[in-house]
Amino acid sequence: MGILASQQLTKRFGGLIALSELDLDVAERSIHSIIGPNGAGKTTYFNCVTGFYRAEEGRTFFNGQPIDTLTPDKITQLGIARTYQNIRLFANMTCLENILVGMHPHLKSSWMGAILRTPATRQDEAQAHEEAIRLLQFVGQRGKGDYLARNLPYGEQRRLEVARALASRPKLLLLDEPTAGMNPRESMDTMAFIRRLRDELGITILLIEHNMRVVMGISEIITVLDFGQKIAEGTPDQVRNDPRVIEAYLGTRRGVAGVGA
Amino acid sequence: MRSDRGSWGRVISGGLIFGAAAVFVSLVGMVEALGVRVIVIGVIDFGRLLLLLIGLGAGYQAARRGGGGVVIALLRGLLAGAATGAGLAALLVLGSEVNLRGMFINASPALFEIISFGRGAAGVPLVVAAGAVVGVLGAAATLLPGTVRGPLGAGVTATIVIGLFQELLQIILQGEEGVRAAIRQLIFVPEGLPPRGALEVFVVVLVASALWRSRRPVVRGWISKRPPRTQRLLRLLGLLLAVAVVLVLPAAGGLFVSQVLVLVGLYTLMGLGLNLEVGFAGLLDLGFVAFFAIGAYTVGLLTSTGQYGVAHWSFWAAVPVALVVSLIAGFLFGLPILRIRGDYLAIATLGFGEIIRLLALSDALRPWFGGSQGILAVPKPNIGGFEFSGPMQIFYITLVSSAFIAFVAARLRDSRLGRAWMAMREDEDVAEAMGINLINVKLLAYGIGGAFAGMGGAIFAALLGSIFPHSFNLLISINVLALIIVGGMGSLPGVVVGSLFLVGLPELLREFSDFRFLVYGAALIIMMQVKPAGLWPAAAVRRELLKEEPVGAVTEGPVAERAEA
Amino acid sequence: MQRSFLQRFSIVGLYLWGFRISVLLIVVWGSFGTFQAGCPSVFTLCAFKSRYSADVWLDLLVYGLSQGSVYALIALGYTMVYGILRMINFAHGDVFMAGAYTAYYLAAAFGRAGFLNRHPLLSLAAVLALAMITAMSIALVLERVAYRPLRRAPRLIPLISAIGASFFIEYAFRGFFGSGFQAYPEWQIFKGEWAIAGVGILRTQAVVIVAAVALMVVLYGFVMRTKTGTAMRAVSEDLEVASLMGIDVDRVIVITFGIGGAAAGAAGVLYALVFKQVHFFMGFFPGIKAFTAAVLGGIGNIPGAMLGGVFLGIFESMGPILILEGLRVPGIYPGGIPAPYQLKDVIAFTMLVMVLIFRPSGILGERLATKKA
Amino acid sequence: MALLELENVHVYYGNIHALKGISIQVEEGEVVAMLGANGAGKTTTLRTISGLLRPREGRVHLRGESIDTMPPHVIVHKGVGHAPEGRRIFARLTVEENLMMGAYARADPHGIKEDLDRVFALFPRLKERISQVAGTLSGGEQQMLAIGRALMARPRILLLDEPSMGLAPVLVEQIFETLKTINTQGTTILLVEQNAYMALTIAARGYVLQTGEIALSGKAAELQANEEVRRAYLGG
Repeated sequence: MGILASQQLTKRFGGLIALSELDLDVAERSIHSIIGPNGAGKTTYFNCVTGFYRAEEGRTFFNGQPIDTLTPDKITQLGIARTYQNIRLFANMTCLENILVGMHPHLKSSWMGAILRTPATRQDEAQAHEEAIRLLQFVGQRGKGDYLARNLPYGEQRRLEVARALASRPKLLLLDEPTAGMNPRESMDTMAFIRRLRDELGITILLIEHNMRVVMGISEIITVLDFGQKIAEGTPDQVRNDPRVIEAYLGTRRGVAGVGA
Repeated sequence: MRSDRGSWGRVISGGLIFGAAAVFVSLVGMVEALGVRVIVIGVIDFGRLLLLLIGLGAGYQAARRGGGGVVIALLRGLLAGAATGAGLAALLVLGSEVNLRGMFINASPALFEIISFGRGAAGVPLVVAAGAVVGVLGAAATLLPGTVRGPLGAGVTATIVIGLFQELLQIILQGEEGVRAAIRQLIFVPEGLPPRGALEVFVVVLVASALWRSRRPVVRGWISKRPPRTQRLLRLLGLLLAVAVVLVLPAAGGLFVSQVLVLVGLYTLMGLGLNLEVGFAGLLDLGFVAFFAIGAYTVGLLTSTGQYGVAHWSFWAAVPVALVVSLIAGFLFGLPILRIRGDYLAIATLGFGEIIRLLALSDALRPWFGGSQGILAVPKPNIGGFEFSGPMQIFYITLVSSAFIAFVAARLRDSRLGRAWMAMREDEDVAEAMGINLINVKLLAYGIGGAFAGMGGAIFAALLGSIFPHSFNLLISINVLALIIVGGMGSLPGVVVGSLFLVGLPELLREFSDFRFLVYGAALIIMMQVKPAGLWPAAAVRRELLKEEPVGAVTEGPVAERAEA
Repeated sequence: MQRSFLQRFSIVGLYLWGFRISVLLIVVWGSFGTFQAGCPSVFTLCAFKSRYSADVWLDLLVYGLSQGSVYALIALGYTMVYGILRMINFAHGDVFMAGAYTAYYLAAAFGRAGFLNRHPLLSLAAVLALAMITAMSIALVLERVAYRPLRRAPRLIPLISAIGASFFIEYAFRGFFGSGFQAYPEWQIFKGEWAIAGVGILRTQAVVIVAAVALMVVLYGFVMRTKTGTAMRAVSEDLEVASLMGIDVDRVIVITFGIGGAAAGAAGVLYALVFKQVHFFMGFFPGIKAFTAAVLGGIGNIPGAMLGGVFLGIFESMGPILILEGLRVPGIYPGGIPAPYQLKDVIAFTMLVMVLIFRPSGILGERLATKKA
Repeated sequence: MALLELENVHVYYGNIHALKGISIQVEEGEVVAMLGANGAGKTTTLRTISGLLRPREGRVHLRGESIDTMPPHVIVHKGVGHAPEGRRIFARLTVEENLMMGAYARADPHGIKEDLDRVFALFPRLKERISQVAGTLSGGEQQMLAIGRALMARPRILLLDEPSMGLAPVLVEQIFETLKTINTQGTTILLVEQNAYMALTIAARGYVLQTGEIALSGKAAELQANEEVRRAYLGG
């Protein structure tokens, strides 16, 4: 079993089955992608892993520990962090504050300590600021600490979101369409950045992505979802040539027109 | 581009709207009632000033819209002013034909006397002409360059303010000799502000303002060139000066001013508490007065020497208990409503607040809380024989506790907890995904916010010496909410500014308390459209306002969209 | 969004259960005590032989119904506006007051002229019409001046504006017409009781119920059956897509405010029929109650608002006696809680809070609570 | 004169430059496809055409008339129908009410009746469910309703945003067949699609968007054969 493992995960919304008996295993220190058409259940899976949704059936383990009954804050504290498809930064907070919020779980200061500004609190805060500034540099936003998040350009918002996720010192990072809205050059930079995360920080990466060039270029393993089911899994080459993937993801012309819905 | 005719039509309809406003303030009784306060003796009173300002506004507005040369602009002002006058003239005609007084209690002969310059229905042409003249003046104001208009406006405003508060200022400047008396005698006569004094004030402020305008960059430049230590020293000096002024205020201003200041202080305390809930943590709370009540009742019950007192403690012993009780009340209050969001939260908290008040008021709990008769004989606080007997003394308790609580709030804001609150305010789901335990953080917001208000309640009990459930109605919660929004959500200085504007100012104009909420309501509506970020926006917002385009301009986009929502 | 963190947190869950159970206990204990008062033994229940006869209960029921139908009419305006704009029109209660207050002058004039009793129904219709028109106009001005410019602002902003508008309307009326109570003229034919199916019912209350029900039927028909009504429902579901259908959203919003205002104006007159006086502050508490009713029924849901209003009215009128009066606690309240009617608002607000906590979607509501929240 | 013409359109979300000078032409009777990754600006383009967004720069012309300052409901009157992404049917209204809302701007009862029949001919399933509350329809039926509803305004041009999203392949086939029929009956179509192959089989021409700019445009067959397109969608 890898760092993250889901077994027979099923999630329904009313009558709609968003995930259907999904088995997924993510190996430690791998870069693993989930692809599939819109509505295939990819983001739903992220929401289940991070505790935002609760699956009706099945289990999910992180480092061997079951996490499907934990609240999102507990799951984050265990070492899973994520970004969002449509960027969800704290818009009216500064970049630095966004990152500091990300550090919340491993800061210790209590509210009493904050009022009295005890030496421990002061030290804690000073270290946090230092680390936050380092993280900003890491994502290439040195000196932007005082900007409100909502005023950053699109690409920088994406990177700030990653920095915020890194601030919780995750072992597993879930990236939801990290290159959406980026041009090829920016996408390439992002790919390199994701590789650095894995190589330098040893973080396992699970990502959802539509940009095939990114997916094929970066992934070690690809899982293909369609209608909440896993229809294929393998290396980029295996997946690329899988006829079921081509059918589901790219669409073909089969002579089925006229068959009733 | 619209046709010329359409544009002139708009000038007239704009003028008529101002005319309607003039009719409104007349019928609602403001013109007559405010007429009691003479601003400049023999020249103008507050009521007439109001009508004058409406006329000026009409002209100003008309001239600002649409281009054209000087003559066209003045003509637009003339037309709009005349239309405004025509509105009042219509009221005049109507009032002389029909007995309006059967319905509108303020449609009195005295009102028509004021409007018609004492001529009755025959004054109609005069009213229209006066409107036109005032309109032209308003239009002329738009044509002046900023360097002239600014000081001119400052001069006029200062004259009005000094005239309006002449009584108060005369009290502050009392005495037979010395500097204060000299200033008083220079400006005022015992009855008020004479034309000569008004002119002096106007000229002095005009000149000072013009000088400041031209010298400001020089002064700023000089300061910025000093070494950092000197700069810090200067800032400290300024701060000390401000503190000194605040400290002598009650002594200088007398009982009435002290009373107003204590009220401002109490509202500041509550504002700081609610600001923590709404401004920091984004938890809308319309039942906030409940914590104020809990603080007051705790102190009342613990210290009262009357029927319902249970312990006869001293004020100082009771205050910490009140803080703890309201903190716990905050937790208990917060627990059931953790899951409720948005507007629903506002209504649920409103319900809670009302329940507390109604219970305190009821005969059912009378054996403990005194029902509608309240708790009497709450002793004044004292330290070693010095008794805080009245507002002039209690002011200092209020001041110290406000400063202390503002300090605590500032520390919390800049702490890990403060960031967690703000994250929750921005996006509750993501905040939780950042590892923040929403339950703890929410309960702390309710608890600490409640404790701040409880502090205010404790002082309130000592101030009045008695507690009545009627003091804790919904209007207080709404006032507090309004003041933090007017001040600027999430901004600590904003709370003080807000309570000065929404509590202090109306209290100073107490004799017009009939119109207090009317003006207040209009101010809230206008404020939300003109300056939704508040008079003193929170630091981060203010930085951005200076640097980037205004908040309103950010309309959509992944993050900006949620900022709006 | 599916929220579940609370269900998983046991202390909070425990607290909520405690809350539920204590409320339930009070209700059971209290009503038991009430029914049991005056009975020969502790173990016999003699519901209608106790201190209150069946007639008393029936009176309370009818009173509750009339009160509730007024709430329901006001609640319509809240629920429709909330459905479309997701904002609490805090000034709606004052629109209600404005209708009643303005119509007072017409009714008083009719009374002086004797028209009131010569043509009672005609005069009532005229008074209602004037109230509806005034209230509608005020609602429209309100929308234009205080709300429309804030359509895109963060949610708190229109709420504050609404609070400001509420003050403004109240104190404008106070300034115009004075701060005293004005006695509403009485229609002779509405005095006394009508015997309906052998039971005496106060005529004013019957008139109120009939008029309110008739108005609600008309409104409901308008919203469900007409093209404009369907457009209103469409806009409340998805404002943006509605505009893609060619619906002029601004116009629909104006119509919504107009209808809500008219209903509130009519409710104002009916309220004045029962309480026989008007006052500039009379809109405040009925306004909040009506909002409670709207939430109770499921906000955004028109039949829900009606149901919620009626439910709240009945609960308020019967609750104090049914639940509180019998709340005998040995040593503290041997004869039950004193003056239970003082606590009728506590019952209403407790109900509001309970609904918000345990069923935020209301009786008939769908999952609107989380939509856009 | 083109039916629809976008001329150097720039759109911003706050500080974010979402469309960086898009120029598109759609001729009367055509099917034109717009392709591109998530976030490339396809939906933004459609929303700009139908008036939900305002361009900060540039023009949108419908039959030569500038429509970029008109509110959405007026643009519908001018003949633009828009079936938005994610269907967004009125879930609490019935199927019939949904369709009638589509025809809201019209006042010709006969024409409306005609179009209702036409929609039912295209989607017989909707006729079966005419008085059912729309929220209870299946995903495919909801998509049919969304398209049918847009058709009820009898638009000159129909903007379709991802009609195949979340639908089973069989249904996708069927929807695309219907789109072809709609087009042959005389409605111009501007189609945003992720399913590039499907889209290019019914489209005459296509535009490929990338980060708010048009990266490629041309005949459908050319695009289909284009190595860039293949790589973008197949990662090949």
